[in-house]
Amino acid sequence: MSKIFEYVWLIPVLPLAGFLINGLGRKSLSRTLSGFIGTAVILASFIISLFIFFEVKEHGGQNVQLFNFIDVAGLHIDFAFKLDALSSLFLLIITGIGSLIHLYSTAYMHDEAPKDFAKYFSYLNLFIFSMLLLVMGSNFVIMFMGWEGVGLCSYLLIGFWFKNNSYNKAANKAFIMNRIGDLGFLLALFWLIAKVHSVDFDVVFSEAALKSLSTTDITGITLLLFLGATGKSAQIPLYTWLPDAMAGPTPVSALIHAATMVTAGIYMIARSNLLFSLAPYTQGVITVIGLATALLAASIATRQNDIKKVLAYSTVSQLGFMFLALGTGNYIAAVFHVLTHAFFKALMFLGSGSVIHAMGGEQDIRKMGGLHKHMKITSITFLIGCLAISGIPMFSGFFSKDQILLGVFEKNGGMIYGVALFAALLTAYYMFRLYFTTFTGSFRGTDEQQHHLHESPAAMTVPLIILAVLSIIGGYVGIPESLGGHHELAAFLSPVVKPMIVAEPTTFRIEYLLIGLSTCLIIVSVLLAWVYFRFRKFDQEPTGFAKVLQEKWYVDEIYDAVIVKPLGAISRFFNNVIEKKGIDGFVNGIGKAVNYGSRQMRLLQSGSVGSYVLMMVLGILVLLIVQLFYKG
Amino acid sequence: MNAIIITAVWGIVMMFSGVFIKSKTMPKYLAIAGLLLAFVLNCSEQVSEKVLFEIDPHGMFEFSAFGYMFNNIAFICTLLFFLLNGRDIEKVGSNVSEYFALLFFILCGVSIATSFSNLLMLFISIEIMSIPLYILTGSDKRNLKSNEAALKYFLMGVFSTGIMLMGIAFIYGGNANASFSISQINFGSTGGIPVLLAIGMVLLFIAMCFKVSAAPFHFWVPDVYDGAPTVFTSFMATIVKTAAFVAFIRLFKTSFGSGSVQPQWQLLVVIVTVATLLFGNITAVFQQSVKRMLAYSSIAQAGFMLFALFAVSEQGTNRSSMAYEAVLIYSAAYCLAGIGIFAILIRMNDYTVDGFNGLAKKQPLLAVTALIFLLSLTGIPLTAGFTGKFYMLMAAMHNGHFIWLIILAVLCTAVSAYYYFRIIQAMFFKAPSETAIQVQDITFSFKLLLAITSLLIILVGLFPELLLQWLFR
Amino acid sequence: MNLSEHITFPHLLICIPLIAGLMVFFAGKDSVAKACALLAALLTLAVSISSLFYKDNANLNGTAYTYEWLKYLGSSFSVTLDGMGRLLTFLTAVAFPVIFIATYKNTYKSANAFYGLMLLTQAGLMGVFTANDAMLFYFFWELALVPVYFLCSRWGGERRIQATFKFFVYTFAGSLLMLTGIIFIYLHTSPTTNLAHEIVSDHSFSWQAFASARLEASDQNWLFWLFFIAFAIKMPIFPFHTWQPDAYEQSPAPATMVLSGIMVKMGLFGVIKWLLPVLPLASAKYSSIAIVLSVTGMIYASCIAIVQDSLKRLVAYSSIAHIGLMCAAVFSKSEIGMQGVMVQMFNHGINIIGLWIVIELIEKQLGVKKISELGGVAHKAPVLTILLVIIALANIALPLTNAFVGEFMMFTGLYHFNGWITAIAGLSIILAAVYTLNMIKNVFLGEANPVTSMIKDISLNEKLILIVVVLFIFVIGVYPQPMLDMAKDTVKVIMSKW
Amino acid sequence: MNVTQILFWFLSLLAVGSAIMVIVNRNPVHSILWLIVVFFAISGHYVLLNAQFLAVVNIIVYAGAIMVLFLFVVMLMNLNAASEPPMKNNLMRAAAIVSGLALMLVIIAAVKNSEQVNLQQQVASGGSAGLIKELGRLLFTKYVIPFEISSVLFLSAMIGAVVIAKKDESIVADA
Amino acid sequence: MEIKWYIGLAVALFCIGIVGVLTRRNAIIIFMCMELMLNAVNLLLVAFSKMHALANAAAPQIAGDAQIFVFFIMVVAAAEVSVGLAIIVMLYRNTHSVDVNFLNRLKN
Repeated sequence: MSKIFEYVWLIPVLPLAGFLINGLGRKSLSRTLSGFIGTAVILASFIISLFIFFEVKEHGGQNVQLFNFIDVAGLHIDFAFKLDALSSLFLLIITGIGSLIHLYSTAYMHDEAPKDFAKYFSYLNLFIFSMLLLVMGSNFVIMFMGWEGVGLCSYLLIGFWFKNNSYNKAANKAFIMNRIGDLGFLLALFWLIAKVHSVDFDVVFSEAALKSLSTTDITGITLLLFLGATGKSAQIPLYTWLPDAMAGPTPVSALIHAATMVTAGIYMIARSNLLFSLAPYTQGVITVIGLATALLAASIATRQNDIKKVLAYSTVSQLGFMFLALGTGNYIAAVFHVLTHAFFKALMFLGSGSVIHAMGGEQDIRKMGGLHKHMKITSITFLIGCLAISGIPMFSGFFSKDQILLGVFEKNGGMIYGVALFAALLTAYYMFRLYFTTFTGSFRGTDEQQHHLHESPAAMTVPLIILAVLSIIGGYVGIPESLGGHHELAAFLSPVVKPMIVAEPTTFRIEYLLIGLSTCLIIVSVLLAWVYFRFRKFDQEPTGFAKVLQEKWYVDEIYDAVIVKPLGAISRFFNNVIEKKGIDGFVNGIGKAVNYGSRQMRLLQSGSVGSYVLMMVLGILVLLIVQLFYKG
Repeated sequence: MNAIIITAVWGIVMMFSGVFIKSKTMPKYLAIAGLLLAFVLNCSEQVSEKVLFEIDPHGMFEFSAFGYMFNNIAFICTLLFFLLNGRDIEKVGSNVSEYFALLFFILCGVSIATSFSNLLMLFISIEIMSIPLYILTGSDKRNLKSNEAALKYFLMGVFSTGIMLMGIAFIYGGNANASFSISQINFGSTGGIPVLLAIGMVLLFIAMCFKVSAAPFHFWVPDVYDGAPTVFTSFMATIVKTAAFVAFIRLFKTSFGSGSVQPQWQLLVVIVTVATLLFGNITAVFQQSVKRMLAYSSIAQAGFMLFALFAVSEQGTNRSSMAYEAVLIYSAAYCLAGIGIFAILIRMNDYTVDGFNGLAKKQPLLAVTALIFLLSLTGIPLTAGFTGKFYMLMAAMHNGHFIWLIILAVLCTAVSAYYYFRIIQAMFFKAPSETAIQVQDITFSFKLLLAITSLLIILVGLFPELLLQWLFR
Repeated sequence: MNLSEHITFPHLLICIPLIAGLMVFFAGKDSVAKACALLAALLTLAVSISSLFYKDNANLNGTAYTYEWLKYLGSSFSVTLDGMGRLLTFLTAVAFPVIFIATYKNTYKSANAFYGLMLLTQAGLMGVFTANDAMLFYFFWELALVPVYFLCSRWGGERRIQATFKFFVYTFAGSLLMLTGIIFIYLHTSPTTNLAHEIVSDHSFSWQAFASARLEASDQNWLFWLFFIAFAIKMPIFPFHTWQPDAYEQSPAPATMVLSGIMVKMGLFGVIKWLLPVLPLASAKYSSIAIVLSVTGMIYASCIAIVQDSLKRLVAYSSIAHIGLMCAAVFSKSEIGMQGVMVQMFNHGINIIGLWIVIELIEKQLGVKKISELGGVAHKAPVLTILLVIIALANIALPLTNAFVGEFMMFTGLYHFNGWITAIAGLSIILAAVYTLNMIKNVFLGEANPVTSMIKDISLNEKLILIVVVLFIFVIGVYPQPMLDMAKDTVKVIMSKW
Repeated sequence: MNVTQILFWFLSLLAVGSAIMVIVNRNPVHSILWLIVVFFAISGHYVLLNAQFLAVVNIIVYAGAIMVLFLFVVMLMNLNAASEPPMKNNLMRAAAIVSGLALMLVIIAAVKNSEQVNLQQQVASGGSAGLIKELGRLLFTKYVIPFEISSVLFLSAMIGAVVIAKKDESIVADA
Repeated sequence: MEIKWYIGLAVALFCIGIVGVLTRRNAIIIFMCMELMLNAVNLLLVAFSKMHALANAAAPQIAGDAQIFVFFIMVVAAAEVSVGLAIIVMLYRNTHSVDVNFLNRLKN
């Protein structure tokens, strides 16, 4: 065992320490100090993670046992970490992007009071801690701890500005939606424990491989796990919380709601790829859900006017692509897309943060325009992000998305591929719609805003630049063989993640054809956006289908009518009718009945001797008859 | 035998003391002395089996540990009663020594009731207990309620005597042994009950039900208890009633057959028990006057005591010793608590529940002792009342027959909490009314005695076997 | 005679509060009463903690004691500290000092009576959790009830008399039913023998005798309901729960804490120790009904909690939901579930007491009970808010808090019984999040209104207490194993009898 | 039909008839007189049954002493048909008669139905048990204790009469 | 004469007494009806004693028990009468009525 693994516990503990220091000392710490502590602990974790990464790369993974969490008859759960290719890669993404965003935040959140500033960093650190727990856990329970922990931090950070009640509502919505998914996750765990008496990844997967789980079990478990993933990774039907989650500070959106937390579902499924590969039915479901989510979110994104909402729907859509990849069994492509998406989406969120910062909090792109003149670094890095996400060749997104589409084509054929491609085209269209409306043309905001426009400070631009670079080169770890690469990522992940198995691999020729086709179409979409939105004035409300899109297909309203309202009605019915009138009424009714009986019975006590004697005689009669004539 | 003689003689002594002693307080002390004497002699007879006068009872009596124990309980409770309520007896009217004489005669009747073994003695003991009570009930001559109660009690009492005698006559007629001895009743060999015996026993049963105030023969109870001077209600509702019960169970055990005959009475017992439990408990709920409520509650308590009969009527294993134990403990518990709560009630100015409002603030000790008495009547653990109920249920329950009856009984106990706790609520949780004096004549010795009574209740509640030890000797 | 043989941990746990309680009654000054009560509670806590470390299983000296009490009946004053007993006496011992300190600033009229009754309640609870004799168990069962009744009725809210009386009669009726059952079982036990193997009495009240009573299946069937209803009322389980919200709402804060934190555990304790091993056949037969009732109650109570506008009622209903899960897990007949119940009994006690402390603080300061009249408390009282959020989240079983451990294991146990039931029960996880978060949102977050802007943040002693609570939450949440080990022996015994 | 039987029927009819007259007569004095007739008839039965002592005692104690006492009280209160309270209302009266008859029918039916009772058991005259000598011996041997104890009864009755009947200083009306 | 006739006669007298108790409102008459009931009992006892005496021809003095019983019933009845009439007189002095229907201060 390499020495470095002995220190692995430091990776989560450092952010935890940061959380505690910032949280407990929030009243006494200055902004600089808390910002420094918050960032430094993550950076330290990142450095250790780097060592781990290279260690894993050289010598393979390792399990690190800390202590017994639960040890009772029939169930043994270790508090242990699993460090292998997959988790070490995620460690890097989390701590790496995490440190950048921490750095960015020191500037972005500078207007907050020192107390709130420290609170912000403590939450952020707590989030990193939870996320690390999620990816490092060596069994489903530890993973679940992180899983719920990130949900909690997401809740706390969305509601960071808790004076605003709509933010609080968004926070609640996020948490509750996540909890619905979590229930699925939990049920899967119970099912697992009932069947294999363990939640340890190694045990579960080997048991599954040994066929000690029936097909029903595996399908059920994987479907439930996938339900958990839809919650955390914002898939149909549980995606609606993510756009609302944009209520939180922008760096939070970048870190949690784009780069890391929302990819937890993909991580979990990739981690359990052995299990999911055994459940073709579940894979079919995942494919459909992923594709539908990608398409739906993309369609909504084309008509959103809030800069962060567009990015949010784009995230949902991209997550859909990842699930599409998972559904086709192309786990490596999914993880690859997680990696590249983390770079460019974080970049774009941070860029949008920079824009919002400059606009003094304004988020409506209809009030922007021509910002390129004022904030060149932001604009250029944002453009790089857009190019990457659209899948323009040579940018990172191109490689990952292309592999996903190829996998779809190989597994599900042309039709599905066509739909997926259409979603990809929509991506390019709305991203450039966003870019053109924001950065080109003329400014549409107020004069005061215009006067205030400025490039952001270095603490914000440096992360942008780093991320922009990563967005460009990030794809080169996974150049497919058709393009002359070796797909380093696939090789690295191979001990953990099975590569996609296809009966008849497509030839390179068809691959080239597909790449060419998609690239051409994407460029056409970009041009379309350019034509439409370069000088667009937003002076009329959309109608018809556009309206439906702008109103997000009315999904929120439907949920409200189908779930929230009935739940309230049922609750009130329980409370007012069953509880008060029914059960309590019954209980009190007994009391009332006794009282009533008392009032009636005492009338027998009429005060007259005659009636008393008559009662006695009747009593004598009854008892005599019973004794003498009743033969029971 | 000692108990019977001493109480009778002391009754006469008390009677004459009225002639020679003019002091109004003196008879009380004399009575206490007599009671102590009776207690000591009864104990010594129980321990050494020595009697003052060697008399051949000719089969009229049969003394048993059970009877002695009950006498002891009755004497101790009466002692407490005299100590607590002596002054109140003096207040009832001008014939103080006569009241004490009558009380002693009643005790004589009680002593006979615990040891009779002949229907004639049963009849005489019941009458000796009843006739003085008619008088005591009417002793508050200026009070029309007292007059009314006395007449009602008298008329109904004589009526029930008629029923009882008719029953005895039929039993005699149906008894091939031609005897009045309770242990020599010949049921023949058919396994059934001869009709004449059956008629007689039902009638006798009903008359005894009347005396222990079992429904539907209880109607005299609320009116009489309500109308009688409270101090005598206390005596009548506790000691006399339990004594009648002891007589009842003695009779039921010995002369209502044995073996397979006994269970044939079970249905009768069940009907009466159910009626009594329901009637007593439910009617008590609505009462506003505490005195009347206690009257109804005494019916309810009788319902619980009827389980002893039920236990006796169970076939198979020997339930009767258990039933006797249960009756003893229940009687002790009920008498102590009853005397205690009545003693407090007597000193209240207002007999309604509202009269108790805020007593805890003004007289904490009184309220706490009242609390213990009421808890005991309800049957909360740590008090004798619980132990009594516990033994009673234990005696009654053996093989799950009529389990619904027992469940009904415990549910009725829950109902009883309703009316007993109304007083507790008034005492502890309601504000006292500003007007006038709530209680009167609260002396230190009164409080001390109340405390002793409550301690006795708790002692019996914790260590009931101290009482029973005599039986197991 | 060796004195140490007669002074054992259970003795001390019962006697210290008992004697102190009786003494406090006669304390002249309120402050003296308060201080004495606190001192006694701390002393009990010390004894309880040392009992946790006293694990000499081979030799039961120090943890078990038997004194012949009712010889002819075969009942003895028999007390033991088994695993579950340790756990619950520890909970009781922790809870009382916590309650006393948290409410130390409150002044109660005739404080001597108040604190005396509190300590008597503690003694009763300790007795229930250590009794090894059915008669004794019933004794303490009622003894714990009566002082609480007085506490609630005397010092409670404006509708206190009716509300607590309903509670009293309800519980009393239940326990009388249980008494009937106890007597019946007693009459079917084997004879008690003394050390020389002579028969002392025909039957016995000891737990061992009860657990090996010769009961027909048909008798067990109706006996089960007698016991179950008694315990279900105490817990409370749907539909026997309607006394609870009223009682919690109307009781004074310390009594509410005792009621919800510890007394409801009496019901669970009763089921585990006095129902399952004694009536195994019927328990197996009716477990599904019990579970369905419990799960129905979980969903039902959670739904009602969503629409409550009173903080106290909200917590009351949430408690019904949580207890429902525990009850369901108890009946699921799985060792994991049972283990989960063991820790969860402790955790739920700690968590809900913490919640009540916060609610009491808010209500005491603002005099407002309705959620709709609150809001924005976090501005003026951030520490309070943070602590509450932690406790509330622990209450909805967030991982790394104590309740997660318990609930996870309980659900696992329940899953062994039936997957679909588990899924339905699981809905309560979501509903719990809904009402808890709504409560946090409406009370603590948002803009402050004129009422809530008056609030002050918590003072040192309250902070201290809540931090203790939070420490319990995290320590058990992260490292529950010692807690699990503690009750292992009881679980083994119970599962083997069932 | 021999003489005994004729006497039996005569006395029985006399007793029942007079008893009915007791309860239907509105004048209390007449009721008392009819009751005395019943007692005489019963004494006649006692003679038929060879219970001579009881027959005499019945006349002396009941018909003589007790009934005179009643008569005395009625006279004292000056009760007559005019001051007599009316019978209870019809419903109550009907209920009373029905239940009384029902009770009689139940007992008689029960007795009649059973084969265990030898209803033909003869009750003839003869024997000396009812003579005062036999009873006296019994009373002072076997029944000496009840005899003594019944003195307690009389004492209490005496005290009772004193306590209750002694006129008090003042009489308050309805309290 | 057969015993059944005596039973019939006694029961009839007894029930007439009961009917009287139930129908009359004058306390004295009610009391008298009760005396009638007691007399019915006495008659029945004597008849039974005779029956037993004849059944046990060997020991005819067995009949004495019941006759002594009757004697005691008379004794007790006498005592009751003195007390009962005293109570009635007391009530009459207070209310100037012997009507039991006026006795309804105590009820419910």
